[in-house]
Amino acid sequence: MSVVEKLGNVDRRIIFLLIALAVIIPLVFNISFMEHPSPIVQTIFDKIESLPNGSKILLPFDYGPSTAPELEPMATAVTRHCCKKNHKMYIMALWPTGQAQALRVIEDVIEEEFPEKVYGTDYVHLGYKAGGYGLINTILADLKKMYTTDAEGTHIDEIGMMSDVQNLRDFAFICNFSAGFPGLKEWVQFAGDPGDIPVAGGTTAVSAPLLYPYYPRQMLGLMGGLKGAAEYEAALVHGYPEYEKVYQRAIAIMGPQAIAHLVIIIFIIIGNITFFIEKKRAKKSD
Amino acid sequence: MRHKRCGWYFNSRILIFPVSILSLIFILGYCHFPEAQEETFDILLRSEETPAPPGPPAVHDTPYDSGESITIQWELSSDDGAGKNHVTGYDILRSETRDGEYQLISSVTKGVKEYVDTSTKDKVDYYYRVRARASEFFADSSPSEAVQSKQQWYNPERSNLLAIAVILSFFIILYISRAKRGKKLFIRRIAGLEAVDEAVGRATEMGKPILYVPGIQDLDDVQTVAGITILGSLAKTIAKYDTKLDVPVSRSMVLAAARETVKQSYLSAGRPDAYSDDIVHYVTDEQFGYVAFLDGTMVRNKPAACFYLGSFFAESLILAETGNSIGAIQVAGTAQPAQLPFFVAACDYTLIGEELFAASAYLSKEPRALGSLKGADAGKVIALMFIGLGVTLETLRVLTGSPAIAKASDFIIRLVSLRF
Amino acid sequence: MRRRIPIIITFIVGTALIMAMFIPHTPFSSLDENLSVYFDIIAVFAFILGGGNLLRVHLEKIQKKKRDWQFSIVTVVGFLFMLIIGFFKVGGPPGLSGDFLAEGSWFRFMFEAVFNPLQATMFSLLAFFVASAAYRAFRAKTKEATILLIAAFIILVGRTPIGHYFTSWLPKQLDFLHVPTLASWIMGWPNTAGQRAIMIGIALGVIATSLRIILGIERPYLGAEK
Amino acid sequence: MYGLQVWIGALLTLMIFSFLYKDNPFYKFAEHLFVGVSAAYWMVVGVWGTMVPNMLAKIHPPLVRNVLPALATAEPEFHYIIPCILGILLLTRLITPIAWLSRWALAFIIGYTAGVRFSRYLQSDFIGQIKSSLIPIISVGDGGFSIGMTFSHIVLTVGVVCGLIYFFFSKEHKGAFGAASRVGIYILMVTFGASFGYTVMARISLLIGRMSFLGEWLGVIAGWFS
Repeated sequence: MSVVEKLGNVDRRIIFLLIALAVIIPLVFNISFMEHPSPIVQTIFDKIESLPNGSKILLPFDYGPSTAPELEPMATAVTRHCCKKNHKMYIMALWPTGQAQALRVIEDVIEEEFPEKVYGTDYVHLGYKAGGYGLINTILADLKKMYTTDAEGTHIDEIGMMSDVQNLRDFAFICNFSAGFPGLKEWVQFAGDPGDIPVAGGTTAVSAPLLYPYYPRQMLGLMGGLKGAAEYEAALVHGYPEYEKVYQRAIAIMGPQAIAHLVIIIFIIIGNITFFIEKKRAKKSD
Repeated sequence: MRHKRCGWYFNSRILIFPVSILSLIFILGYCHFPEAQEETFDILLRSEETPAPPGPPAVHDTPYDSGESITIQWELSSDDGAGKNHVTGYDILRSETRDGEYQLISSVTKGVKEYVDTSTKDKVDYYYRVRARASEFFADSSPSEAVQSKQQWYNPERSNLLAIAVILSFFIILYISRAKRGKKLFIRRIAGLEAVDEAVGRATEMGKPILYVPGIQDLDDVQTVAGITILGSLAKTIAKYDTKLDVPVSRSMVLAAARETVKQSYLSAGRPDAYSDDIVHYVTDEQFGYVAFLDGTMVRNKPAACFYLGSFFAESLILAETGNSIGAIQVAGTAQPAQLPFFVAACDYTLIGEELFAASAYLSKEPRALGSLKGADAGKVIALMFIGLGVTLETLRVLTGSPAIAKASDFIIRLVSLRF
Repeated sequence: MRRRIPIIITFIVGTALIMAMFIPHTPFSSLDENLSVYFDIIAVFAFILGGGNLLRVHLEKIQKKKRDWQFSIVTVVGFLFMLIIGFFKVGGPPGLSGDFLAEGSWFRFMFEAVFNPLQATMFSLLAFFVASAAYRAFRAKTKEATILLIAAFIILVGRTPIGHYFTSWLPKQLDFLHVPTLASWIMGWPNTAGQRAIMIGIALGVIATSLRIILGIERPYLGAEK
Repeated sequence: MYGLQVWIGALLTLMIFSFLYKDNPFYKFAEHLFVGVSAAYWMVVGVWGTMVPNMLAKIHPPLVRNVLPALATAEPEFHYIIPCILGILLLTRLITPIAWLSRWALAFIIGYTAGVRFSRYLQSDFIGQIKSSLIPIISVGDGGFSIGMTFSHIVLTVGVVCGLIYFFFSKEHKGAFGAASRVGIYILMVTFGASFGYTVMARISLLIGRMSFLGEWLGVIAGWFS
């Protein structure tokens, strides 16, 4: 068998081994690359950057622990950015598991990195409410009807930053992190479209292709999977150089992913070259 | 050829009727929108800081709902945004008698002139007052008229949906009944299905089993139902060939339905002796547990043909790649758009989206089922007409800026909106 | 009688649910919600069929000493053990009051130690299969395969850091050929067009199938015979 | 306890990965264990998560006072007896003389499926996707006529139309119609290629997760030796 034929019909196990190595080696040696935000991610960064300080931003956390590896880095980066810009953050969840995920980000980012932020003035955690897209529909007209207390049971009227929030239209921007239904699609359909509120967000890479139809008319921007998160982190580092030294989780994990990706690309190229050579040979021998 | 074309035009012409009926319905239902508000100025004696009271609230049963909801609308206090401009918000007060004691139900901030009270009981009279607040000072409006909440029997906001549902159903049923009367229908070739016989034949020749996976969802997914229906047709062929069929399922209800189907197929193929309850068996509801089992079965039993027809998620590619490694002919079909790329890339034949639903009709060769396919095609004509008309009007709107065209275009868009 | 009643049941339930779309009045308003709960409850009853079948298949394998019968013991023991500790909430808060997945219960331990890693690992096999499928399928064998290959290749390259360097030298006027931009464009436009056509087609397929079921033309629960 | 959990998890992870080389007894063990444990897991979830709160607690609340005290004082909702009856009907399959009764339950379920899916797909996919397609072909942005956007809009519109034409079943794909259907299949191929390419990376992150877990486990072992 010639080299070409061998390459054309390479044993799957060799591919498996190379993929495993492509993941393990960069993990062990901490290899990572600098990302460059694509326009669809950059628009989200620019939106948060261009809003006047102290704007109201709604951050719904619609994911659970299984998709947290993909979505938490984006939530972290966006929350960080909002803190830097002194925006008022309103955190909520349409998923029962989202509340705990939101708490993690509040503890790790807001409380840890920005201890000067005051609960009730700079950020509020409204917690989980059942109802899915029906809830979005309701709070588009009247938020306080559904949210009479925050996640900890404090009455909404006792929270300073809630006094001038009547419904979703009072928010300057909605940035959602979602792993499925209800999620970004529903935020676009039931809040963004009818309420004319800028909506953007992040999703898992698998559901991102199904959301592209909404960009850019109905959805301001989209972070798809870890790649989207890494791009946002890159935008943040670019805008706030003090983050250059800080560990950026998505960028770090993107290292092994990028290498595995490259391996696959190389495989596809080899596969096609051998395919063409074989085809030519077959023609000659005819 | 010419003849066919005539048929085509004829079909499109049929569409004009329902479309004009549709338009008529909408024009008739065009103006059913709520009452204008009366302006009243109730100026009471008040201290310096007491705000002007809001106008008496206009109340009505919230329309098109399942009851237990009343909408309250009021004119803002003249000190809200103007005048002294010190109104901070409004309280909504409710009572069951006009002069009785009013209870606070909710508060809203300044500038708001509407509240939907969803804590009412149906068929009970309610009276509302709205109170303007300015720090500790306040002023109440006069009470509203009596109002009751009730349930409605029809939601006109969905008239468009009803019309579209009726038209679609009309065409599907029309073609079903035509087919029933013996009118011959042309149905195009579906490549994946032509492969079915080939796959069954090959398995028979090689003396190897056939693996059939009806997806990982339960019976509440139409794709699963379609998968089981196709299994029914397939099982008939398999029974005739006397090939071994293996159907592991991941839901108990699918187990019940698939067994019933396969049993009937073997009966109608005249091979009840070849049927055994072991053909269909339950594995586990867990997605990846099921996949682990299927992978193991594939490499151990080496089926000659694998069918994956139903609803699939991430496991699609694991199955297809394992099937490929054992050299099986693979036919897949799903209506999960996110999984189609993997099946297309890794299987021999893939039924793309709608083709999965067409497959059961196609394989059964039942005239009525085939008729429904033509009915679905009429649905595509309707979709294309809307798109054609809408895109043309939108383009003309951009080009001309004419308000008449804008109005027409908005109307078309409203026709396909969820809230008409 | 035995055949007609099921068809009538299907017809009534299906029609009522379609009507519920337009009728806000009770009982239609909550029909969809209630029936989905009904479905879940019936599914739990069905577990008796499924679980019984699983046990029967494996016990028979053990009894007849079929191929790999030893492993069937693992299935049966695992199944019964998990079932018992789950039903009786072994090791959790006293009595039956706690959550079945409560911290400290045996069920929770099995979930964390066995169920979770097995599930995650099976899922992660995709990384390998996605690579081998790409290697095999992305070859320019036919016109269709070539288009698939090109689209996939642009997106793949666009999603790696090299995508950026590859074409970053392009002048501003040719920015639309920049790989990440091109990738975004493919995702945003042709991809959307395809997704939309597929979705409209699927919707019509579901509508037609649903009608066939409601009208009794397609009745998988009765078998395929006419 | 956590150490034991990591050990079991790690060993099971390796057993599943061994399948990539070839089928072997370790994989068979993990597979059979997974099937047994996960089948029981979902049954327990069904009973404690659905049967008890949604059926027993609804029909006769005092029944659950030891399990879910919060629900024990609610008003009974008797209509939940319906799924209970249907569930029992489904189980008649096990009793041959009246096994045909189980078809009534299946008929109910399938009727529910048809009705619900008809409405959902009509609203969200059929109408929803048509509405999103109603865009002007010519795009005028802030800076006047935009060639780029106009091109994109044309691609989208033509793509949706041709994609839909591909799905026509009752008309032969010949002539102009056939050409449009060819364009349709090309658009679908772009969609599939793009989605495949886009997902590759996400699948790899799952593997990274498993590898990090194995790394953690190796850390535990290394801890013993140092």
